[in-house]
Amino acid sequence: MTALLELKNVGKAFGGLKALSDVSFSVAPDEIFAIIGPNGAGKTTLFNCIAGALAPTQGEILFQGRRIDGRPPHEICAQGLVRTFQIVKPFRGMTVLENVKVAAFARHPRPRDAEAAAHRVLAHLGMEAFAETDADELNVAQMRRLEIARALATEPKLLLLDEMLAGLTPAESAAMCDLIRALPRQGIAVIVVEHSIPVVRSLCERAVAITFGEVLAEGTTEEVIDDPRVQEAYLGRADAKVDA
Amino acid sequence: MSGFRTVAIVAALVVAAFLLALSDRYYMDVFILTCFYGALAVSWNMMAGLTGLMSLGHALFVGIGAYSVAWGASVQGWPPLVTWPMGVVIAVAAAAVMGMLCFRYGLRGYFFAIATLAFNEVAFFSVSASVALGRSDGLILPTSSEDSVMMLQFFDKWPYGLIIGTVLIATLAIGQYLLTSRTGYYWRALRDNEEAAEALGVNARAYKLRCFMLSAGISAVCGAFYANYVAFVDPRSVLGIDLSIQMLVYSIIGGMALLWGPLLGAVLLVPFSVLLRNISAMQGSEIIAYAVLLVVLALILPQGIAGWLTARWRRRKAAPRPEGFASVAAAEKSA
Amino acid sequence: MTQELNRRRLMQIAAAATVLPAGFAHAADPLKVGVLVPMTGATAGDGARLLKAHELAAKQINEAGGIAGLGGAKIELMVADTQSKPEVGRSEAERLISRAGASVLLGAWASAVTIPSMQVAERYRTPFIVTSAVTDSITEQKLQFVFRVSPKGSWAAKDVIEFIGFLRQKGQKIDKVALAYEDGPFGQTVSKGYKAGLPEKGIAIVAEETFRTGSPDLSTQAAKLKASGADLVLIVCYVDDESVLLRALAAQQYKPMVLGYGGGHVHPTLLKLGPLVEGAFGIVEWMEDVKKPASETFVKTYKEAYGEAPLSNAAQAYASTWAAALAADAARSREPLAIRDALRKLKLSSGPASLLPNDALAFDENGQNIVGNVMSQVIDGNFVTVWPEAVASKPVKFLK
Amino acid sequence: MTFGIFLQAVVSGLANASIYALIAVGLTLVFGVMRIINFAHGEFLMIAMYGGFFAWSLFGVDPVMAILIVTPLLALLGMALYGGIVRLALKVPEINQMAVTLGLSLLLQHLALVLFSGDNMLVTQPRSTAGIVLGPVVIQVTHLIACGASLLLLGLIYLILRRTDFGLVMRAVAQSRDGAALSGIDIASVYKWAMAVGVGTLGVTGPLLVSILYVNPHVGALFTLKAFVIVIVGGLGSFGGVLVGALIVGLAESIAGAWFSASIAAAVPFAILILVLLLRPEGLMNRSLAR
Repeated sequence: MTALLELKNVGKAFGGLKALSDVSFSVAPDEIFAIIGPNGAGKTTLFNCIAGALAPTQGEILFQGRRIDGRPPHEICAQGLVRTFQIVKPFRGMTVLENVKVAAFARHPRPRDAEAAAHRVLAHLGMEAFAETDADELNVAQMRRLEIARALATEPKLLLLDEMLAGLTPAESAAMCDLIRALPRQGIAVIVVEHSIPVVRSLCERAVAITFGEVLAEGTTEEVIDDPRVQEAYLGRADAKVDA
Repeated sequence: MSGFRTVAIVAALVVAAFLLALSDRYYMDVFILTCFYGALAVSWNMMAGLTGLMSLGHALFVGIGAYSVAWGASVQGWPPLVTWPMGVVIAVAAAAVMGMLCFRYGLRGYFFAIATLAFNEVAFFSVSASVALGRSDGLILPTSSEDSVMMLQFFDKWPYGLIIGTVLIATLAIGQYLLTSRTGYYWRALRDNEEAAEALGVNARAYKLRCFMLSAGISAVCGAFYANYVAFVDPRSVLGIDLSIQMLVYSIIGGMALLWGPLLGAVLLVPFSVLLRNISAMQGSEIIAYAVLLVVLALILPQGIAGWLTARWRRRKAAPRPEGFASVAAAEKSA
Repeated sequence: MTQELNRRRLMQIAAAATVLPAGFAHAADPLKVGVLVPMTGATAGDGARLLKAHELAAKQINEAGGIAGLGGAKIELMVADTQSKPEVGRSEAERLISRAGASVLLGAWASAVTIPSMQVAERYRTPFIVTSAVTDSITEQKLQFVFRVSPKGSWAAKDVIEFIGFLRQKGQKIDKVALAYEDGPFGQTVSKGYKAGLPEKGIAIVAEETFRTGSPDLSTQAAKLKASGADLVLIVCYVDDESVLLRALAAQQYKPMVLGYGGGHVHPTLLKLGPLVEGAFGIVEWMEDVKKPASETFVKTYKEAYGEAPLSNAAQAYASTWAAALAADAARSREPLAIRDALRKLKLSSGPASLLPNDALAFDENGQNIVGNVMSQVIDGNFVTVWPEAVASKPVKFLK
Repeated sequence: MTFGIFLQAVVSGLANASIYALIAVGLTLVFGVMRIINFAHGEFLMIAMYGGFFAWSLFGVDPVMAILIVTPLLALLGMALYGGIVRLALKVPEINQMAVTLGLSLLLQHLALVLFSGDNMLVTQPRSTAGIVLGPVVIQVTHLIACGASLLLLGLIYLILRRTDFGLVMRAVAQSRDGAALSGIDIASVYKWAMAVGVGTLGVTGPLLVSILYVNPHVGALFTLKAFVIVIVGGLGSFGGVLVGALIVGLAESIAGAWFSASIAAAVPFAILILVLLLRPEGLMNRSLAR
């Protein structure tokens, strides 16, 4: 199996502060992979390094065998790796269709083609009815869905999802999970950063756990979650937080 | 493609106004000034309203265009055929350099505005000190009593109206073409959320630069026109901050989210100030009225008059609002 | 396009048709005179003063029975605010001529506004009398319809040279001259004349200091002027910055002779500086105490009307208004072309328009009034004319 | 240029810098707290200068004493500005905020033109021409007073910000509006007071500056841009940055003016600004860029 994405000893320091060190793992072309860890473990930093928002200070990131670390986000997107944002960032001055069209332009330079592609994605996600709605008028769940729609419209090989379920109702979460679960069949691998252990268990085949910017465990989801060190780091801190 | 229809309507209105103004030289003068400021404001707003780059130094590009023509005509005897393209090339190059410097460090908002203002001021004071460019006295373009197409000298005003009207319509057409193309979508995406746009494959620096260069080029054309029309340039009138502020004012009042919003601002305000000048003898009453209008509109009508009009129009013929997410999710489940 | 041509021909015919009745215009039809002045912007105060003088002249003309050559027609001033902006001046000139039907234009204070405005008039073949702009090139364009009452800026150098000779004759030591000016249109224009003219006559300029308007501190410039050891400092700027400069010179305990330029210097605000400006010279186009009958009458009526003393630009505005009326009177016509021809032949050695310090108000083939400047001096807290001796009201007072 | 002249240029630059700092400190305070750039700042300076002038010409009050009257008036004006306009401006996009304060600046200039005419007004006192000679250098007494006042005022504001509850609240809001609101701070009232202090500082500057310079309706605009340059060079919202920025701009301008023409010298602060924006966009004294 050749890895779709491979991280080799990735590190990131802000000034003297080390946010990530020696992170290595790989993701296969047809899997749903999870990055888990307590708050402040460096998940988002790692995520930003992969997506190109931050340049790692150490190590290599390979996507389809090519180095992408330090490349700007738009180039990474062009290679087929796209991300969503935990805090949704719709283009508020545009309609839903226009939002998706922006992303579709990454593969279809001609406006007519891009529009057709955008319609296909919206139809696929069941959002066709919103096409002409202003993005600004959507509710949280709809905006999350729009994030995914935009990401899919870039026709990626790997989709990075950052806390897609935060703030959704159980029904909305379930719908979102179904959506994600269907992606590998369409040839799209997924990396999720997720807080909820049950969700990770139900969605992902493999996972990596990090804490204090270092890899704690990597393997199948069950292995990683059941690893006592992960339990301690993750749940221990979570408990402490509840107490506080 | 309702955008093109709108531009076609606007273009038809411009042509109609031109034809009406043919009857009277003074009306033609008002028409010309309105088109001049309109085209400038539209080009400024391509940056501010469509791409989210607020420039306070746009007079720099007007000045480059105007001084290229004035210097070419008065010092070298070059015709507009040479000096107009020269001005545009210099302005576009200047915008490219400024843009590369500013965007490299991600300057935005107030910081970008003040940076462009600073470039403008450096140019203003440099021209004020430059003997070759006539220092603060400015340059007078040679005039003759004969009309000359080569030197863009006409006794009648309508040729000037024709030129600037064409510039305005071309500006709108280019703008509308780009808006419906990938470039326009990328610009608006950058305006709304740069980070998200980049993640979706938009090369932010390249597209912002492209916008800056286009806008500078159009402003330089307007500046070149100004030099030929007024036949006199000096630092205060073509490099002064007042000019940049005027572009901002027309855009704010007209509406920045739409291509033709700033033109509406110019159409309302240029004749408005002419009118006030005619009816009022009180010192500065025109500017006072203008300033009050600006403050009030910027506060209560942030989307501008054009934005307010289209919002009303859309609301009137709005489709019934789509239902919530739950029903969509349900539909998906059953599918 | 043919339609367009037809239109134009139609308009020409229409225009020709209106020309004839104009010749038989009713006596009550006034002579329309367009006045371009800044009423907003930084020079609004000056614009207001100019306007007072224009209005005073118009009132006098009308009260004296109007323009005889036009059957007693009144003069009507149509005032337009240029906002001190070239394109507004241009546009207003356009309006005054083509809409309001002005037969002649007066104005427009600053050179930057005057130049584009007068070019409009030239193209409309309507006379434009420049009241106070000093940029040389205004009457060097070979324009056929532009006349100027005020002297060229560079002529100041000639007068300064003569005045320096006069002072030397009186036993004053003036070996070194320094120049200090505001680095804007006004200062740059006049100083250019000084820099070209003085060295030609063997007067060395030993220092050249510039500043921009609004500098709170001019100590460095003052120190450099002092270090140059100049006996005479020529200052070209508006009264605001001159006050800052004079204070800085005083703080340096440097007391050269100073010679300020124009209405920017001979300005009531300057007198507020008290002892600091006592003895200071100024070169100016006109002074209220110029010994000429026309001048004395003007000052008296102006003070009666407005309760303040007129400045030099007011005299020019006044003269230009009279010149326009007298030209129309001589031409017996409201036609711009006829008035232009009459302006060319005008030679006013007496009467209200002759208040400026030359023998007669007359325009040469370039439309330029050959007029010199006078020298003022602050004596006992007042501006008085001290040179040329023919029009001086007091002799020069020497402090050392 | 001799060494003596150079020293004079340095001293002159310092004198200018102290005045610039007095003007810029209010601007940066307002920006720091509420993230709004006030393009009408110079017009409030102009109002304060008229205040100082009329206190002197009508009531014979020395400009230094007039500070005591003008400052509270300007602070009140600042509050009115907040209540009437800025409060609303905070709800519209940045570019509209810019338009609002630009419009206000035009409005105030032309109202002043109607009220006071375009003429310059001067304060003349015996000390306006007095200078203190220190070797090759002369310092004008009025400038020395402005320098002293500048240092005093900056010190006072520093103490208020660092040592009082009011200052603490102000800094808290500057750092995080939402955080401060969550901990029960009345944001609107903090804004109101920030505006009062920001505009109020001009009540000190105005009377001092009018005794050095002159006042006309457009005089404030001469300083607005310079004040922007200073606060950005120093770091927007940074208190120490104002001092650093004012020193750099004042000295550079003055020394360049001794060497070159005034137009070139006038371009220097803007050239410095460009350099700073390109090399260190957060300003010289700021650690984090407020985006």
